[in-house]
Amino acid sequence: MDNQLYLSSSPHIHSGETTDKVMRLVIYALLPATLVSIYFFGLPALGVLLICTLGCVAFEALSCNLMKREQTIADGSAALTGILLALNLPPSSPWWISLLGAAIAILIGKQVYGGLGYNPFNPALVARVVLLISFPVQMTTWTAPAPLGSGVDAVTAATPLGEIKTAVMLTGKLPELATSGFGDYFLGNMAGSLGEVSALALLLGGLFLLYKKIISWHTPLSFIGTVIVVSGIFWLVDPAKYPNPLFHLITGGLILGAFFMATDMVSSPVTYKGMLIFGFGCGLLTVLIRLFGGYPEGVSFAILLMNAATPLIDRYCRPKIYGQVEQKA
Amino acid sequence: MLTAILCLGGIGLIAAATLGVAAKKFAVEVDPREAAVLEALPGANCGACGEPGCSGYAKGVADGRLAPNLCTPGGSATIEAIAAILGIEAVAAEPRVAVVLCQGDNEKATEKYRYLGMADCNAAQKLADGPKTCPGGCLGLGSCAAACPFDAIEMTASGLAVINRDKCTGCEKCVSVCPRQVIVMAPKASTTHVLCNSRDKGAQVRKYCQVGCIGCNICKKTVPEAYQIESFLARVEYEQDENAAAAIEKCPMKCIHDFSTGYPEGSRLGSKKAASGENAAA
Amino acid sequence: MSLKTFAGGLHPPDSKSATAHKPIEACPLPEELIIPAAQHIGAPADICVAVGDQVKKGQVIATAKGFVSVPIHASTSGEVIAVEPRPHPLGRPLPAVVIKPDGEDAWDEALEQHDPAQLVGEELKQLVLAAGIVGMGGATFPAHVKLSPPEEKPIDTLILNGVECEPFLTADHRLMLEESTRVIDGINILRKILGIERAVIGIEANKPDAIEKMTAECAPHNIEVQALEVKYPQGAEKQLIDAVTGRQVPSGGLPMDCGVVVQNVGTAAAISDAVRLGRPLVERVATVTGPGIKEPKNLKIVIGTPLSHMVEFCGGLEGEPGKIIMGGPMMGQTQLSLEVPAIRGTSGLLLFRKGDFSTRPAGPCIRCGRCISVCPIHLQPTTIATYARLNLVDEAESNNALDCIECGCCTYICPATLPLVQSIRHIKGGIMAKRRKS
Amino acid sequence: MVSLLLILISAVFVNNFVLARFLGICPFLGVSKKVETAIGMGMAVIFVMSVASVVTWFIQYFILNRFGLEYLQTIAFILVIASLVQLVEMIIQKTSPVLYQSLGIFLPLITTNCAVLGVAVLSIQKSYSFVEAVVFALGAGLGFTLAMVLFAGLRERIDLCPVPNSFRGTAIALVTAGLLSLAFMGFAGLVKG
Repeated sequence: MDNQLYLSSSPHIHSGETTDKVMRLVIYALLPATLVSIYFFGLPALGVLLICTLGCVAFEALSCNLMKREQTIADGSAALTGILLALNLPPSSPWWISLLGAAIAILIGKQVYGGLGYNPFNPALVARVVLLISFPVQMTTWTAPAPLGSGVDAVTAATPLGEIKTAVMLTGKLPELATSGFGDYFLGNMAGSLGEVSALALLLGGLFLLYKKIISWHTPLSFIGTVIVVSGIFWLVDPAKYPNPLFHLITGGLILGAFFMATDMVSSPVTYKGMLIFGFGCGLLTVLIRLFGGYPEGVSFAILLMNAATPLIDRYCRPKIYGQVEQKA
Repeated sequence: MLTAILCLGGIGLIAAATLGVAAKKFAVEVDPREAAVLEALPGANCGACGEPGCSGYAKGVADGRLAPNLCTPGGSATIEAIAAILGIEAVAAEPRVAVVLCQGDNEKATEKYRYLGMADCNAAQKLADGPKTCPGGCLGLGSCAAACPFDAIEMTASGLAVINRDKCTGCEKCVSVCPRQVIVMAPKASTTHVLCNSRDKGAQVRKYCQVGCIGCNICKKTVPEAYQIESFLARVEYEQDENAAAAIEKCPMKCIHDFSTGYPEGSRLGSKKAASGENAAA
Repeated sequence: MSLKTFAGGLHPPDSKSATAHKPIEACPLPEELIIPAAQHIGAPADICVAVGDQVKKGQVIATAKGFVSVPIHASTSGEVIAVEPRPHPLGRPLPAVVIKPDGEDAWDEALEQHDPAQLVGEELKQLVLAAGIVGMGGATFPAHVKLSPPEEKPIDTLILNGVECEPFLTADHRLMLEESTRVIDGINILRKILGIERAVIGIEANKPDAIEKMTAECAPHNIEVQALEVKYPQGAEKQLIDAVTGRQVPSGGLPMDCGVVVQNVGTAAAISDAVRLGRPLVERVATVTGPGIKEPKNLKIVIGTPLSHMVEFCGGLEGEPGKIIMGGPMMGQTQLSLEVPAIRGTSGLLLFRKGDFSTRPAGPCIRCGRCISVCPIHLQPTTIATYARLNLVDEAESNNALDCIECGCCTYICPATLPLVQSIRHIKGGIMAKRRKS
Repeated sequence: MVSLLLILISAVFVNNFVLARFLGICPFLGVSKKVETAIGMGMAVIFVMSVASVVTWFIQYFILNRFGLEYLQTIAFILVIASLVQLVEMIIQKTSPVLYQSLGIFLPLITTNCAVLGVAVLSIQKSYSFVEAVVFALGAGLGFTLAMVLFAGLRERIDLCPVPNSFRGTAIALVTAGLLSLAFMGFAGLVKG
């Protein structure tokens, strides 16, 4: 019996909530979106998903080996990064883009900082932005959805956000598509990266995460709310030039970003107040980049920029502690 | 050409005048020796001198408040440099290194309970005085290694701290952080040590450690002047230890070790033979 | 009915059903009683008996040393067979008086009975001190110290802690059900000592029978009963004060700084005995429970009973123990063996088998923020723990590490199973050491 | 008014001196270990930039242009900036010794800081009016401060991370600076010019 007894500091019970469980639930929450993307974009989408996920896991294993640290692929974080990365890539991405993305995400985005929990930026977004800047052609070649079994061949198409950007630049006026076809956008029947398409599937996943209390409502609400308010103001000022808030909401990567990328715990603030500020910043930057920037979509950049501001937000958003009404004795 | 010279000269003159006035107005007195001493220090901010950091020590030395030979990490070179700056003579202190007086790793010593929690010796010590059955043995959780500013402490795979005598500068950080006082400072020239820290009776020690000192007196009988036994624990007398190594073979518990023949078993430093021999002679 | 509470905290499964309905049973006397001199916060008492002495139940065997200290009494009549260091709940052998009971359990005749109506506050307080009364919730802070607020800190409210928010424990719950008269009598004495009228009993809403009974019996005495939301750590002093009065104890201060004195209901019951019967604190109610015990029970034990004896009375061990916890699962202390005695602060004995608790190694913090959202003090536990890991004392101090009440919420919820409380406790030690130095 | 605002936004975000123009990298990497020092450095740079742009603007238009000495621009500007920095250094040393100590060698280095000279030269190149030049300098300084503070916050956090040995110190700082600059690319095209 000696030596079988454990001694530890209190408390002696645990909620059972573990990191790998959190990661697993987020992966489950992404399932609807991945399935929808496979439905609309077929085998290429599946290929991107597989390469990114397996690539991320492989690079994670490799770097743990190289650094002689404990193997961490079992916690599911690498697989999650892989899925998120895939959802941020166009379905037509060549295999080497996906693989390179996986390497950037895991090696530069995460492992050089010491692995899970230490990366200041969202690894999947780091990879996406590096790819977008390095390979603009491959990263902005989109295909129109060709639902499984429809027999339609994949053809090149522009994303709704891309199309209005070009149209506004050329004519100063919004094209037709900014005011109609919202039903299709909502279901995901449009061109875009894997995870940008189906607002419905992403919302389902996001609500699941909220219900499971994996994420809190603060970040998504303030992110999406800010986008609606800011884009709404512009729309009211000039409806002919600026698309309405609903268009902003269901096209592009807003839902994916708000529920799955901005809520990435590691790279976002830890306090509720911080999360609200973070979401606000993300929303504001997203609209500004979408309406005035050089890129049609601003979610990734907005989140990365706010990731950079996270340490400062945390620093200045410490909650007021109990009993700090008077000076210390 | 002339305008060019005049213009530039004019600008320069105005700037110079402003600076001149400012230099008077915002003058701050600095002891140049303080900066020079700071320059000469190794900059590890280890605290071996007793000051919070190198700049504090530099100030103290320049003020004459502190002795110039307190910087152990810097060694004799630094001391000479400081002495030269201050224009005084300073005697280098005898180099000392830290020694972990324990060989009872997880395989050789027993634990009285299984510890769950923070990997820190001081935290573990608060739970029923630490998991090791031996009240003085190394807990092996690495607080000393984490505290060492010079990366001189190695934690072996089986949970024992071993101090690299080449890297150790004698700053005593590890000594102050160890909750079990198992690390002591000893002259670098003394390479033979009794690697045990248990003051329990021999019979008790045998129960929990395969390599603990049982206070059997054999070492003292072999080399009387070099050993001293107090509460069942042998210690080397560092002033007269020339022949201390002669008792190593005689020790029934194999707890006397001569670092000039390498590091204790289990250490990755072990292969580096005579790790301290030549240095100690120098 | 809207329930009062505080901000933060969480609700772990309360696991009280095994003992909540079981009446308090008296645990028979063991072969020998081990009564340590250190049973309270503050200086340990001075042992004043020697081997061979015959002692009576209630006789002083160790005298108080200093203001924050209380005397220790023999818990039964018998012979002192040893005065030596014995295993102590703190984890190391500490001085203790070992008594071999003579079986008669005879009270010391010198003990006097009093009528509280005849005495003034100061006299009552002396009786409390003489009886060695300490906080029975587990903190064991000497009661007379709390009852001696300096004049510049007027007290207006007495709060009785009947919350018992620790999972598994039901001792206070049973006490309120079975000994409500003693509790109320104790409250009346406490009010007299403090010279105040307002007294509130806070009870968590998961004890509806206790709330009902106390409400009915307190009404004639003008004592309020406040039902509180079921949330841990509702019974922590600061959180209880916040919930009941809406006041906050200033950081670094004491409850008396906001005009409140908090006492456990068990303490109130003990004070009643101390005054009316003159009987010192020699027994208490403790819950013996957990999956590692055959028949979980609420026991009335005499101070100094070895844990093994209590386990035996409860039908013995169920399987092999993996953790022996004195107190509740959130704040209790693990024990080296069952040979240690129950002391005045022992509110429960909890036995876990291997597998009943997590041995998962700590992973890296994923900054999920859960620890921050549950912290009842609104600290950032993970930040402080990071500083603790790197031994950055100043940073930890400026993050208010010293305000941590070590309730364990953060560690309970942490998905990375980081030992947050232990880290914070560790760095608190570092901060105190630094303050002593300067 | 709008054009002034655009100049400001452009200088702060789109054409951030550090993260988009890659000027002033030396103090950016050197004095960004702590947020407090980063703020201090940022303030010093804002001050130096604003004053320098005022002075250089006058020198350019009232002295160099008038006497046809445009070719002396660089040397004249450096002379002015160098003395300004000396002045700032003296003031900081007197008023805030702590900040002076943590800024260390980087304070005199503002002297040769390409960012300050860059502001002066660029506002002449773009033929900004006096007000525009001041706003531009202010924006550049704010942008520098913003980049410094963001970066310092990140570095403070990274200091607590178990970065692999080979990446400790400057290596990880450079990786992070790269990623930060990447994020700032998102502002590209936000304001033309």
